[in-house]
Amino acid sequence: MPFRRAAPSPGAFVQCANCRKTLFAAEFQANLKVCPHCGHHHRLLWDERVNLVFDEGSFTETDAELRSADPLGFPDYAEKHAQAMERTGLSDSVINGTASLQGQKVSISVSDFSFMGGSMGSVAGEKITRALERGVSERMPVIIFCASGGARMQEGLLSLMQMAKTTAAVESCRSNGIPYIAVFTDPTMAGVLASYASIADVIISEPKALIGFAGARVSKQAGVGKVPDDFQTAEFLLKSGMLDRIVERRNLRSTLASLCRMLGGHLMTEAPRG
Amino acid sequence: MPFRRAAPSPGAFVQCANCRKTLFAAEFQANLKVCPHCGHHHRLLWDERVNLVFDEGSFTETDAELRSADPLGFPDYAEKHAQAMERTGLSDSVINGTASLQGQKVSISVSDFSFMGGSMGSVAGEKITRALERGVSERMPVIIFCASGGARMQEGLLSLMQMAKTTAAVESCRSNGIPYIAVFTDPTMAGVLASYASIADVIISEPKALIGFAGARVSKQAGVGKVPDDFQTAEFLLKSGMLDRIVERRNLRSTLASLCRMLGGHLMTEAPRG
Amino acid sequence: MAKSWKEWEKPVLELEDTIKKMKSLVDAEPDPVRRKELADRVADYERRRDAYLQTRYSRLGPWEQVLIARAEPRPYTLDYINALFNDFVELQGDRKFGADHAIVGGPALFEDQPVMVVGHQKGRTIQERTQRNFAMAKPEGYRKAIRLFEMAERFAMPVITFVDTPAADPGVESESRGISEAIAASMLAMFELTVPVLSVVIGEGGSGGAIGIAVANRVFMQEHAVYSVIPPEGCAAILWRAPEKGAQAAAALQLTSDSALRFGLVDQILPEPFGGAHRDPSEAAKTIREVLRAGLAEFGAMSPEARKAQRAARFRSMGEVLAASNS
Amino acid sequence: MAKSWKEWEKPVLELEDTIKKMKSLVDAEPDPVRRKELADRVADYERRRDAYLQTRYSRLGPWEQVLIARAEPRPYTLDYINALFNDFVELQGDRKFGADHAIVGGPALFEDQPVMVVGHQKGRTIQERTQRNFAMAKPEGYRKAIRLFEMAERFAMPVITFVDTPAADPGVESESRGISEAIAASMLAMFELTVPVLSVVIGEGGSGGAIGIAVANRVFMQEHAVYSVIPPEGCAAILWRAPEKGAQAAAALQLTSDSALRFGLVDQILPEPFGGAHRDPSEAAKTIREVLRAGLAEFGAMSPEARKAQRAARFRSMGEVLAASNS
Ligand SMILES: [Zn+2]
Ligand SMILES: [Zn+2]
Repeated sequence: MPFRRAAPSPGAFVQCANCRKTLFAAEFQANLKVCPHCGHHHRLLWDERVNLVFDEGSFTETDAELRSADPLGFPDYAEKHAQAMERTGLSDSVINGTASLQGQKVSISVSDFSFMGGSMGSVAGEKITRALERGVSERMPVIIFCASGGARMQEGLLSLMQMAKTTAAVESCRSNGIPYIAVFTDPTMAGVLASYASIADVIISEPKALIGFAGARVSKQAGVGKVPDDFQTAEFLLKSGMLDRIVERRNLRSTLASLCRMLGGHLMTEAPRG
Repeated sequence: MPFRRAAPSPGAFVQCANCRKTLFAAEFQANLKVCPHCGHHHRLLWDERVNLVFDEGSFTETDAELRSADPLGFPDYAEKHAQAMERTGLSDSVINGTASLQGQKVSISVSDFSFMGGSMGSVAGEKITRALERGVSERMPVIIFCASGGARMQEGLLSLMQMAKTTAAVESCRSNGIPYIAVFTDPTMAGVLASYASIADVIISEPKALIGFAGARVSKQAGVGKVPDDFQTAEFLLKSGMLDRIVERRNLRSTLASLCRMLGGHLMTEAPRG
Repeated sequence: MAKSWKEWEKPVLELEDTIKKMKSLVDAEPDPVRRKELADRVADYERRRDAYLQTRYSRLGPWEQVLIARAEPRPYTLDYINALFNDFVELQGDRKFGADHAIVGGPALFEDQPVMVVGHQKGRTIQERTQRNFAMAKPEGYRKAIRLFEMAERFAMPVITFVDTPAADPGVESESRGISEAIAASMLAMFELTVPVLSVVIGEGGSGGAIGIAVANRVFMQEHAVYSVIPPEGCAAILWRAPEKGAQAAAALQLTSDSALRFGLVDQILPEPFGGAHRDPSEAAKTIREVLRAGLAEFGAMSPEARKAQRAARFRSMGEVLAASNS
Repeated sequence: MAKSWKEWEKPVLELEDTIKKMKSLVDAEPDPVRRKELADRVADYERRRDAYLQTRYSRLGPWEQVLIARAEPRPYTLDYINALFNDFVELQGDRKFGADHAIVGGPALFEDQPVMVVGHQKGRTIQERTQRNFAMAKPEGYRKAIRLFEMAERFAMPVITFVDTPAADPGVESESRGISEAIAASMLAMFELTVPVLSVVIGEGGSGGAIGIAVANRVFMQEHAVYSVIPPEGCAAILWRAPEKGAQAAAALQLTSDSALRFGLVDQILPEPFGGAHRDPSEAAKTIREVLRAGLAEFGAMSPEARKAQRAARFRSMGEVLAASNS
């Protein structure tokens, strides 16, 4: 699996998705895909995320052998899935691994929105579950980076059950003293938000990330009150008490490292197990 | 201690505090002090409450020896307290005991508003605590009838600490599987509401009871939004999710009996202790 | 594509009308021979009606299953609570924000055993539907459920849930009070329980709103209930930008009870009286009674730790994945 | 009756002004003899200032204690967090309704040991005071605290709370979202903890709003803090229908640190630098650091069960009752 992508060619340009200003691609990349003009945090690919946060060269992929099964024979699913694999070089929307964070070993799971909208089917659910379980079995903190439109409807009720399955794994972390930190990135929605994402010990979000249960259109139709301007943004969720903090990309590494060190402090001092 | 009060003299009248209609005292008494015209539930004295709910003759008073100490030498407190004792025949605002409810033994505590507004000082706090502890030690459900203006300021910080002390006793019930049911009657306020009252397993209220944290005037000054018409009534609290149900006086006995039977079911079948 | 369950029940309703009229003729007929003749014809009509219902309901398509699962005369949670339990005391508060009538719950006696019952509740009148928000629960509904689950744990009461919701409430207010967190926290609370937990999907098992209270040791599903990750109309809107293609989506989603059983996501299908549970609610309740009794006996005999572990393992096994040979 | 702590600090402020001016004269003076003379006079003024402060602050009346406990320059929770802890990461959500800035909290390192810190937070600017609602927490503030207490328990982190609030928020919205339940539930959550819990009353220990986060194994109280069942003005309003008689009420309520210690309701008075904690915040912090260190060592050495039992027993013993000889 290609881990470091090629650097952008010198002189290439990109456009900010928010303020529409033109940026040097190399500068944009060097600024962690945060627009220097408006501060907009553009989506990261999974390996960009890993490079951003974890100690250099410390990432080791796990659970890479899992593949989707198309259990329902859902119309066009096999085809769409194959295309996504082809286009992204990934086998599904979630990448698992272990890494170190300022020297502390952690179990991680990273969703990549570019793979079928980061949707959670059986493979994603299994990987999230294993990342949490690995935290329990190897006594280390778990960090999950969320980026998902929700459950993968092409796997029907099996996808819905991933909500319960991943929640069971969170329960295992909680009853075993394993810290679990969720990082919401743009977007974190629906079945993912309504399961493992929202019950992390600590929830951090990138600025302006779209976060919600239902599509904004559905919510607005269903509601009777007025819709706040910042509805379903990270800033809205912070005010609503659903997040612990909004952290800019450049501070993410240090915040996560502090949290893992403190919440996982008891893991360092405990007697070694089995 | 006089348990059954004298019946009202034939032909005596009372006036409904709500609709102001004139009622035969005997009829009013027979109707459990509920106005037959407007349904207003007038305040009950502690023994009227006990007679209303528990099996006839089953009540045995406990903890009757506790007396207030005036630890601060607070201006006029000793005098006021003596007057209240004289007027009510009670030693303080809370009466403890055991009783049976459709045959099931329960630990009970009844506040009487007529004694210094049912306020909670050291004696009331101690009695509430003992009623809850008796539930734990004798493995029986606890029912507390609340009627209080709040903490008794004449005992200063000692009164505030009764909030924590009674909460500790509730914690003991919770961790020992003892059901604890609170019945809010008019009024249930401030330091009592913000401690043992609000953390009962089940909370029932009489209709229209005044229930709140702060005096209504304070709340209205502090708030920015509009004040609902039914603010700080039982009906308001039911809508706000703070109560489980509003039960009319005539149904209180059967509701409490059902709840004790079901929530205390495991106490019947468990092996006898110590 | 049918728009309502009434479409295929129309012949039945007509037949029943005829039967009713003929029965009054039978009663009025003085001549015994003629009466016998008429009674035979009534019996014949009844056989025809039953045959029609049996055939028709045995070959309902997925979309028709959706329609019948949503049908108003179908028994709702409170109907089953009344039929199956005694002494139900509804407890309303979430102790945080509000009283949500889309989910009802409280202690009750099941054959003299105290249990905690929780379920989505639809309404039949327009007023009740509004009051219950069409069984679309808000955060306070799930938080009430959590409170009741935790109370059940303290008092060693088995938990029984009835699932019947189109979805959790998606409104702006529910978002701002954390509908997602409430659903997730409810599932979490159910995984924490050491008491037996049994769930019955009795109507619409609508996505997150349903699974939020369906984390059980054993999940039963009535024959004509549906259980789906997304409403078929929503699925069609996303896939084909055509919400009216709900029937196609219903087929693709495999949301019927036999599919759920085939994938091992529910444990047992509860056969309904022919013509659906609404034709004979007490018979439908009887079937539920039997599986609840068996389930309570089975899990009641387990240790608390084993019950919790079985529940986690049940959901842990769900999902269909392949393993690449070289990775 | 003084209206502000500034009234008795006025002579000090004047003296300090003089001292400052004279110091600049000393620096500018070329003649060593004359400089010595001036420097001696400066030292003399400083002695006089210190003597005044020491005398004045050692005989503050109850009402003056109330005023100084409420004084704006007094160090607040975040000042002590900054002085005593490293790596504090504020966690904001109650996961139910909102973010309340009247209570702050999160994990931090105390001398390399991870702890969970929670405290009321006042504001100094008008803007910050409004944002923090004058440290009057709403239900969501106490529910955030509960979340942090429970997190501390999961990760075996001692809990340290700083108490500094006039009262819990009494507004209509707080009532409708259950401010009473939130306070009671927060106390309950603290009684459930098996980790060490230490509390420091650093300013106003205002009734239910204060005790809501002050259920600790050991409660420390700064010398000039106050702790009361009701604000003195409120007490005066009820007793004498004269809120302006706050000074009388303050005396009657015995809300000072020495009274609290005498009744056994706090465990230790933390002496403040003379002239109050605001004259030397780092010295005040040092005193707190020492008792926290000792408290963590003492309770860290206990078993989890013993810690929980000690906390319950500590509050169980509170209250003064007599027993009638014949009842
Ligand atoms: Zn930009
Ligand atoms: Zn009346």
